[in-house]
Amino acid sequence: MITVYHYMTVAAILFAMGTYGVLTRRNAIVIFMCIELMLNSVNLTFIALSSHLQNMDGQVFVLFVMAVAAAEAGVGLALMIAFYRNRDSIDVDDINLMKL
Amino acid sequence: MYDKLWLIPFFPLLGAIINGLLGKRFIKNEKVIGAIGTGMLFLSFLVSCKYFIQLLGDSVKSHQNVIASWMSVGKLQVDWGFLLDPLSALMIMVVTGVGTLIHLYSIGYMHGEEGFYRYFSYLNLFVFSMLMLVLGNNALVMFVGWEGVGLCSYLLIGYYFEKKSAGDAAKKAFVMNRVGDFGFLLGLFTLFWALGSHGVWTINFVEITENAHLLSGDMILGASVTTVATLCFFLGATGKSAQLPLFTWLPDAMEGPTPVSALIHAATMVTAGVYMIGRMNILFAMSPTTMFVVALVGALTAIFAATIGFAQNDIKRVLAYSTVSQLGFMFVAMGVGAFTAGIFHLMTHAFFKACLFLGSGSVIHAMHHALHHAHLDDDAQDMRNMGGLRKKMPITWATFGISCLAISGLPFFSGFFSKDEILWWAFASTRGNKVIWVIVVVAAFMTAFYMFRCLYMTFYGEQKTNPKAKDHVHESPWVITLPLVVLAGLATVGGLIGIPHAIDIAHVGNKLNAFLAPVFHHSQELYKIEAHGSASTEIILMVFSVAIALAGIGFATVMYMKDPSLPGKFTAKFPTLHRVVFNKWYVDEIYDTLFVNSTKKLGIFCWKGFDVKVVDGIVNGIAKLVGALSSVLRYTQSGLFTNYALTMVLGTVVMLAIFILN
Amino acid sequence: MELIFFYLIAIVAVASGFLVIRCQSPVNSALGLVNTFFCLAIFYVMLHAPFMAAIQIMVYAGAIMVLIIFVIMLLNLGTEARKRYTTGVVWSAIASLLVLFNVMYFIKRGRVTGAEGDITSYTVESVGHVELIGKALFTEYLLPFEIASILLLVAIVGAVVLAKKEV
Amino acid sequence: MENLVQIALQNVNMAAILPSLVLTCFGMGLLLINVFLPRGTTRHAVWISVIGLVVTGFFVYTGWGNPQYGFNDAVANDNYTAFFSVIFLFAAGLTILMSDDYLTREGYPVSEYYPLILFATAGAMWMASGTDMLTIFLGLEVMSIALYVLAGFFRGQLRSNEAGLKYFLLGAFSTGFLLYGIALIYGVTGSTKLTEIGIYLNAHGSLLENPMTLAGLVLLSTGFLFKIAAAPFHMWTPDVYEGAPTPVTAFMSAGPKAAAFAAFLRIMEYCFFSLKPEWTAMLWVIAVLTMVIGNVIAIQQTNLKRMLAYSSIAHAGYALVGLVAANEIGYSGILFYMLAYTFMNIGAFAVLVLAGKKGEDNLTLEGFSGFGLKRPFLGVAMTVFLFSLMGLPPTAGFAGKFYIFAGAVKAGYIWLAVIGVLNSAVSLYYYLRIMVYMYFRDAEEDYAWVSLPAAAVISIVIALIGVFYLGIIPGDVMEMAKMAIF
Repeated sequence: MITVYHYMTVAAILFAMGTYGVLTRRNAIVIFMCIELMLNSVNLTFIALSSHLQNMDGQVFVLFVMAVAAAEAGVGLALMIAFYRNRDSIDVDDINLMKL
Repeated sequence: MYDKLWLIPFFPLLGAIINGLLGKRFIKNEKVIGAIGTGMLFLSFLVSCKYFIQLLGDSVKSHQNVIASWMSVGKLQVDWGFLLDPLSALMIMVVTGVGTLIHLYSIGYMHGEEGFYRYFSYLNLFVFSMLMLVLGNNALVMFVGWEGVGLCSYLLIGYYFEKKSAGDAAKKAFVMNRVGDFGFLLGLFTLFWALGSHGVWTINFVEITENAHLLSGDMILGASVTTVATLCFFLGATGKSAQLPLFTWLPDAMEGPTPVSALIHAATMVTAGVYMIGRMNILFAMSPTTMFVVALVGALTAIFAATIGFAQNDIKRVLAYSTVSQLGFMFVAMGVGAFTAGIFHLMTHAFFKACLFLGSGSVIHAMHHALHHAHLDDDAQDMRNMGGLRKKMPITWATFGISCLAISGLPFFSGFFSKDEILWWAFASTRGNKVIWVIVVVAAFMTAFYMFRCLYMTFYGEQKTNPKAKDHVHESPWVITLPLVVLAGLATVGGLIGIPHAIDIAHVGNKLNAFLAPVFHHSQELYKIEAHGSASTEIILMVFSVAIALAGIGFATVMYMKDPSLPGKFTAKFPTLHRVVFNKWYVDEIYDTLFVNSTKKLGIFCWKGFDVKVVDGIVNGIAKLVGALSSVLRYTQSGLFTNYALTMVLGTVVMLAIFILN
Repeated sequence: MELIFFYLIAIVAVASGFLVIRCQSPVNSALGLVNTFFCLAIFYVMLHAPFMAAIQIMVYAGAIMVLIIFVIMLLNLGTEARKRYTTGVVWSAIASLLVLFNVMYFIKRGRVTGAEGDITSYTVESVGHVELIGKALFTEYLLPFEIASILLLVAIVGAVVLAKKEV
Repeated sequence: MENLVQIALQNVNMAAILPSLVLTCFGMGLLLINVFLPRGTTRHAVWISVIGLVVTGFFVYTGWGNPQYGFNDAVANDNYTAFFSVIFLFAAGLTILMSDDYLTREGYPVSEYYPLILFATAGAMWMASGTDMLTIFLGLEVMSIALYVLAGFFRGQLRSNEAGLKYFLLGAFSTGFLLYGIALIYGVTGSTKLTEIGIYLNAHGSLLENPMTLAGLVLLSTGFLFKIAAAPFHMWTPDVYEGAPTPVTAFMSAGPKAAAFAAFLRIMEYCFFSLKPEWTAMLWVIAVLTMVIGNVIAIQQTNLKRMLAYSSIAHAGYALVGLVAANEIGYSGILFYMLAYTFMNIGAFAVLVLAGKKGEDNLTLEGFSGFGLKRPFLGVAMTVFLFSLMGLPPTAGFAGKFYIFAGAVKAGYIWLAVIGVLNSAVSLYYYLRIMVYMYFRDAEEDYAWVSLPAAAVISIVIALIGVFYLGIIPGDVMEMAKMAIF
């Protein structure tokens, strides 16, 4: 029998993997993809819980998370392109003009 | 009635605003600017006089005038309110009176300076803040004034901002004052919380006085609440009033214009700490421990600053250390429970020290003028460049001399009465202590000595000014000498309002004591603070202290008047003394080697070693420590995304982990 | 049977997630991510949320991933220089493991309780998932729905402002 | 079908969203009008947006004392919302007024800037008014996305690019945590509505021991503490504040910070009031850490924008003290403090905007040598704002700190108050350094007499009035703040 905890465990693993990716990768786009992975693990949690609790709130929430993800993708990629134009790189280690 | 009290601080504020906003572009004329600044303060003085007289004839001695509500927190109600009682009435008289004279003096002294309008604007703002401090009916209004005077002092010390030393001095003064302010706030917190735990949420002085008895027996951190709170307040006072260990800013503050030194760093602002203790006397009276600390710190400061005064050649620095020392006397008075005597000395000190500073300013002004005329860049403040100015500047000399007599405590000058009352209380009070009395007596001796040294070096002997400039030294104009004369007059007769009972032959009574009784008697009676001793003892002590003062003057005369080319007039006046000086060369040398040099060395050691190294070291050390921490911590800010994200994750993980472990 | 199927999908999902975080080429990462999305869509179907599964495919795999891949192509990104195994990476690994342990701990010890609603799998099948979602969106969640439109408007304006060459 | 429409309409209560509705309408209208406005200047857009803000302010005013709820309890237009809305409106208004000349000077007279600020403000208002996690989350995202764009608005400047990108990546990352927190809370309570969560948690006492509740709380806090810029989630702040266009920095330091406080405070009070001992203990540590880190690192800074960024971290710490106090004075103190902070901080940034030259390389301590004497108006204004930031009476900063620390003392957190006071003593050091440079150093260059742009001067004057009004007569506003909290 698959319980909600199974899904939540998978989601937790994916969330931790996304975190790991954010912390270790250098390419801003890949980092953004890792963030998407984290958001998706949250979506899975929401839908699993929604199904378990038998109400719609979680699923509707996921719908909005998707909208937000889309909006973030649009703006984020635009920012990356702008940065790339000036710096010729999208390596996050090159975002180093301001520090200390 | 008393509903126009707000006019007193209002006028100086108005003056500050007018001069500050319009001075540069629209008024421009120095005379008008000076007239506005002085006039506003004079108006304020007139209002003060009116209320002072009204209060004298009133049977109720405490009046509050609330203008508007400021803040309310729960049951705590804080108002923009004023409190007029004998203590604050006396203070406003001193502040506005001496303030007006110094404003008048400034017109002459600051003539032709760049930023004349700025100076008057700041000075008026200072008086406004000082009046807020004095008149405030609760601790927060007092704190507004407390901060305001600090700010104005900061701005005025740094008035000659082109000089780096001026900027540094200003910064030092501000930072040291803030250390003190931290103590003040901490004390306020403690008091607020302690009274609050009895259900009395208040910071109004009248209510604090009424409810102080609730605190007896309360403990915090193993000490009684009153002790902790008053010690914190006292820390605040040490910062503002330049007591050990936070006194080093005051001598540096002499970088400001001389009238500023006279008004802020002698007559008014630095006495705020004394006033504050007077305001909260009931709390201090409740804690013998704090009282003892206050007296001890005061006594140590008095003697310590006096020794340093020996080794200084800058005329303003001598006066600055003298101020620190005299403030020590006031704190001794507060510490032994002689609240009236402390306030009395505050007042007389305001007269004679303002006069001394203004006199020195007059000398510096003349010297500066002469040196400038001769295109020399000798130090206009170095006493070694002066000497023999008595004939050139007779009025300045006379007033300076009178003030020296007053500060030394010669009979029937104002300083005599106030200092003597302090000594008597230190000796005989229930909170007094013979050791403190001894220290203070020695300090009094030294005071007489170095003040007369200063007087002699400046006005007597041969003029050591560069010959080129010698003849250009002239007496200052009337706007400068008039305040000197008035202040010298006050320094002479000002003491008569507080004639001690023992020598009150004419039975005029101690007017000041009676006047201030409504403020202080309650706590003195409640906590059994009194000076007890026979009149004969008092008279013996009085004679002794006069002898001490004379001895100090004598020593100074012996050492600094030995020059053979002394004007014949002086020789004729003190023939014996002169003969002693003239004939006893060896005595002089012995003194020089044994006493003067060693004391000088001690003085220099204290100044260089303790003042500069230890005190500054501690202050700078803390600053450096924080600075070092800062430069380490800033490297966490590596600019790298990865590190930032990692910190966030770790922060979250730690928070989660703490919840797991719980 | 269902459990085995679940494990199978879960393993594929985690494996493709691993591809996302380990592949040197961004395109491979992107493909791994798409694969994860598909696995999640399958989960959604198993959780009686077919509409969400469809949206997952269409919005995530269809729109967002296409955009990402498009940008990767546009910038012509090669393989990423591998981060040296510095202390930073070790710290990161430790940190993410800690996150995992923490969250797993909380999930294992915690209980999903919550007020249960009345939307059972039976309701979903009889009424239809799309209708349920639609009703919820236009009754209970009307305001968030409108805010979402502003959100997308802001994103559009922002993207235009940032990416346009000339004003 | 008609039945459905009726159900939908039942939930609609326009009064509950009136201010934000008006504001978004102005934003969208401005976007359309922009097409017809002349290019190369943004003056018209400034005045249209200011009118929009004033009109919105009017609707906020009419909503005071008349709480409206609607949209199936997704939103509440109560006094709390109104108070925070005023803060956001002031933040946006002052920012917009100072932006016009700045954008032209820096070579980006792009009118889309203003609708973005209006939308960010509307997002902040949804955060403050949201009573459903979903509304708050979407408000947060509207605000954040607008801010990502605004931070990277100077797309030809590398610093601005970096600021935008860094803010975006870290912001999106923190969003992940926030969402996970919301998901876990949803799992525990079965709802995303704040009141229902609170009632459920309160009714089921055993849930307080449920680790999932605590995990949700922590993850949720991470998301908001990031926006508040509390340590250790503060690290983006200095970099982003330094790189972003100065008016945007001014806006970010006041409006969004206040919005995050608004949402965080409401969530904590509505949902987790039964967990108060836990989260106050957690926030105690964070408040201290935030104050210390902000103030201590600021000491070493020479770039003024960066210094003010660290100072804004420290001020977030002071405001958190009010949250730890968790009593009436503490909460209303936060509201008051945020308003005061808006005036004093945006005022200080407005002075920087006017003092800067193209490229803003002169916004350093050295560059400020003699500034106070050569540009008297700006010098005096800066002095007042710095005094307020230091917390000297009679300015707004003092009254704000007074309330916050009084709240802490009343709640028994004497040590926290002491640490706070000690920290403001440390903060003097770096604020004072600015003044020392302004007044006690000689100017390295001649300042030519320049006429100041009227709009920016208006914004400084408003900020000055605010600082003094809140400092001298804080009573009225404090009363309103008390009426505003729950």
